[in-house]
Amino acid sequence: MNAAAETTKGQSEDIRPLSAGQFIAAPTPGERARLRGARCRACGETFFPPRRYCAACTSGEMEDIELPSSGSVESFTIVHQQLPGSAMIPPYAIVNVRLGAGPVVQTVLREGHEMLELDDDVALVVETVLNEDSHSYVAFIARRLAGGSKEEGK
Amino acid sequence: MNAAAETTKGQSEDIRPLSAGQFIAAPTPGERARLRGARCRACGETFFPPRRYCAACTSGEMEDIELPSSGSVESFTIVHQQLPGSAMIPPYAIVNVRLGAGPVVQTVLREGHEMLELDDDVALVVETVLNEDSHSYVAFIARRLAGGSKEEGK
Amino acid sequence: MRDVVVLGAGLHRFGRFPDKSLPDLGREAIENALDDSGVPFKDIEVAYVGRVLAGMGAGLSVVSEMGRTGIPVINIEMACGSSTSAFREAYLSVATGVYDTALVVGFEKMQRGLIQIADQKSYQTVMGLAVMPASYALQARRYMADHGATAEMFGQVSVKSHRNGALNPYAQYQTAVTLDDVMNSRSIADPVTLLQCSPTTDGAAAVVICAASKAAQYKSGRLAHVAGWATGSGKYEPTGDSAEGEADTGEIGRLVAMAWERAGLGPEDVDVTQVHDAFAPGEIFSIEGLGLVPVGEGAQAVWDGRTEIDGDIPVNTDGGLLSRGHPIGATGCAMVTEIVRQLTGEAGPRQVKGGDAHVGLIQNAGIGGMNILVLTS
Amino acid sequence: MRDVVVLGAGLHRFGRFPDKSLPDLGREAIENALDDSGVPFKDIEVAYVGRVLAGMGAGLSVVSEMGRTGIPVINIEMACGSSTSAFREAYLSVATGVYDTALVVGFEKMQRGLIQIADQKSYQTVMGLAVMPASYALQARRYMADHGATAEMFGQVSVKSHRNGALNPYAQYQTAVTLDDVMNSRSIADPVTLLQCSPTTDGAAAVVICAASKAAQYKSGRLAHVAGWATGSGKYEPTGDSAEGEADTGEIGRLVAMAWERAGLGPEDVDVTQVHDAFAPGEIFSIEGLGLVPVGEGAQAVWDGRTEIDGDIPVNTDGGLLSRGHPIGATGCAMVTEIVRQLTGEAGPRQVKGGDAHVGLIQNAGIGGMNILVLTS
Ligand SMILES: [Zn+2]
Ligand SMILES: [Zn+2]
Repeated sequence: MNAAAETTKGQSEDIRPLSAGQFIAAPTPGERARLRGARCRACGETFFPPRRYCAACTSGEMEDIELPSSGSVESFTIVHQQLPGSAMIPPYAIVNVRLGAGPVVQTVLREGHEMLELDDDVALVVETVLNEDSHSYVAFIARRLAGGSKEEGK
Repeated sequence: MNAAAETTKGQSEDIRPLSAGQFIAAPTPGERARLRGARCRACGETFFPPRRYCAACTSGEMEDIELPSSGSVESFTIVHQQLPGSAMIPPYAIVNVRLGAGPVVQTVLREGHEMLELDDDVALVVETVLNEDSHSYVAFIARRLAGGSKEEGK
Repeated sequence: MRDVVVLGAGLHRFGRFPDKSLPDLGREAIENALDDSGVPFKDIEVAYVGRVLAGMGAGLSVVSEMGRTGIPVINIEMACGSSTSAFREAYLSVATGVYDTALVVGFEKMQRGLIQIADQKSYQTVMGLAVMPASYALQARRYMADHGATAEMFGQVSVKSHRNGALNPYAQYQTAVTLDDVMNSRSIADPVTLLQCSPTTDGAAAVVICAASKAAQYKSGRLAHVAGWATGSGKYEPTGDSAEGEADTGEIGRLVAMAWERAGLGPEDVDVTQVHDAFAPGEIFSIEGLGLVPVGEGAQAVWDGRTEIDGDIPVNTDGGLLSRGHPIGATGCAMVTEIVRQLTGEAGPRQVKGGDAHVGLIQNAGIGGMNILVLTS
Repeated sequence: MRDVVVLGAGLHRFGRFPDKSLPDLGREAIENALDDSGVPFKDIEVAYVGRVLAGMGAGLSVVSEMGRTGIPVINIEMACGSSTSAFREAYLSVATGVYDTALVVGFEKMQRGLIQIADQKSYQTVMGLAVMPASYALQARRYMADHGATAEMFGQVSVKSHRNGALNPYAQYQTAVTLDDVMNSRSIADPVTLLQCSPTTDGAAAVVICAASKAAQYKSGRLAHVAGWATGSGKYEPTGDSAEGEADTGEIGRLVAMAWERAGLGPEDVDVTQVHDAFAPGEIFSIEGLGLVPVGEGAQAVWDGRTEIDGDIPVNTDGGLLSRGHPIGATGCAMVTEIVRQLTGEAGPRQVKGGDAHVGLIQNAGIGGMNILVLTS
């Protein structure tokens, strides 16, 4: 599950996470996303993004955890309207991905969204989503895992 | 007091009031300002700008009146800071002018503000304050009336 | 807590009014509400104002159009639930005896296009996630799979709403549409199509409330009483559900139970309902959350016509957000207005139960909370 | 109405914090207030939030940092008086028994430079009239002529405020200034100079209140009780006075009389006061309006040091808006915080009356209303 061993190329200096604190280790485009979550030591609930206080029980005893980098599609929608300011070009899918016993995270799925079905397994992968001011901004996106259909190349 | 007889030149087509409804007749730069006020038929209170309901007694029986075009300086301040978006270049005075028994109106006084004193008599005069999109926008400003000091030319 | 009645309500028509200012819109709604109530403005002791996009101090600029009597004018914001929040604050201030008579006003002037719910530079926007109908669409797709509903059942909400809007002279859209029109309008966030999205709207709504013991000096006849209320934000449910904001329907059940307890009534007593249908699926999720139909049966109920004006659980008789329009700060007061008209038998061609409607239910969702109100006559 | 106490209060330091978000600022203030009160967040039943410039739903984004317990989070806006308005709503909700324990939060992140009080395209702006200190300056010049005051007397307000701010670790400015510094700083709207203008500020303040009958379970010792309040907007006085907004000091007298009546106290009982000194003349107009000195004697009172910490009518002991800073949505809760510290004897080097202070008075002006609060211990 852990994608750390998959590193195939050196990281360029100008890669920045689009949202600070999202990753537990420096993200590399194309690799599995190692997302930083939080777990409540008091009640065990897990969250993404991390919180200082537990949403469920209000405890401040939170610890960082690494979240699974795959899960199943709880639901999705295909967006056909361009959102002003967005780097995503319609059509694309917004997916809610349930990470095993962990939290549900929301992201986009761009390739193969027309084949997407509920409960499909998807991987969370680091991808460059925005180039601005000579920086590459990366985030995690969802990618379909081989099911009945072929895996998409990049 | 009424400046209607003073018209000296024809009005250009592109003269517009900066604030709609302020004048009781088409305003001409350089002439006395014929301001539209409102008077409450129930309690007699007068207002500028006009109101649909009396601020004092809430009556809706309001009538348009023409306000005096001169009054006395209730107070003033010299502004030294440029307000973003303003057509007024500091220093200029903001003056509160009491129109006889009528309302106090607020406007600017640009020429001779350094000689301004409390309770000075001032006239309210139509002046072009902004040229934009080939329109001249006019408003009323205050001008000192001959007191101890000489009257300013234009 | 004292018994409190809604003495009057009034709207400025919802729609697009580029040449009108907020005070123009607000004044007309206030005038209509005061006329309807018989209360002169000088008897109003406090004003609570729901508005979202208007700048600092907007409430005073609107309310002071009617006079400067020295009353507090308090602006309340809870996104799309702002004016039911203003209503609740006003209600509590009268119910507890702080004031006898209060004015509630909601107004908004909106830009065209989808509401921007996050900053343009934000992660949510860059990633294309801050799409307003998406949360409804995500919930709708899961619902279809779990309960065997069809996309047409969601579309039917909009057909019904437009049919009702056509009967409402204050609605933004007053033209009926067919199911084909709805399903063939362009997809925004599948399965939500354009005609399943509430429009952006200019408009204003006002309500006058007073202590029931003081009502007789202003008005006689049937009056709507405030019988119950509840308000609360999304409580985290440790099942792992991470939905936030408007579509957090899990919240409705918890809140409506609090409102029923206060009112001493239950879902079986409801004659007419207003729900937050910012997007068509909202009506279905809401009637289930409110307990008007069992979970999973809302779509079928709409399909079978049960939420029509002549159905057994009429919902959004004035066209709802979808057709009456959704000027976010004004929506809550418009909901109250329609329920008052229904409970006093003044809803004209939209009247439910032959005028014999006595219990009205309102659900208005926002950010920071959802408001439930129960009105009775 | 039940007796209500302020159980705790806390601030995030006021200043400029470009790298911090509103939730960062707000969370720290809430943590400090909860710590001070002994109340765990899960016991909080409602949150009222004062904020002006932050966008839709800002309250929830801050308060939900502490947990998602399902409480209503209601945003209140009354310009610079927003968080005393939030305090009043919270107070009424507890005093009348709707809730037992409430959180009040105020926060703001502001741009640099003078606050823009009117739209850039508006008549008031184009004409150069929408200059924030102008209304204070106009009133100050008339005051000087009518009462023989000097410009230096207004300047002295700022000298005193900065001296107090230097004693307050939460103040934006913690450095004393001389009268020469104040008078020689550049003129903004004569006679108001730069050092007589409150700065733009980032900051947050929070207060926890609860029914007095429930206080013992959280905290013992001296507590501040809410003894009186009043709120109202500028009432039109048919003398022809057309002043509007914050500088409408004619309003103060009418309102403080209502607050004294509720509290059963009077101006002679006051030990410590917070007033709305957005610009230095404000302190002078306010202490006169509040009845702490006769009309026309306020400037002399300041000049004579009577409003200093060791004076007979100490005012703005924490530095006030001028020196503590004025993050508009947070200012009211910061005023409450300082009065609570004074009444509980915890004001340290700023402590008045040797710790024997029992009546505190607050005046916070906004658009839509001014709030007066009387706290006692
Ligand atoms: Zn926990
Ligand atoms: Zn009148």
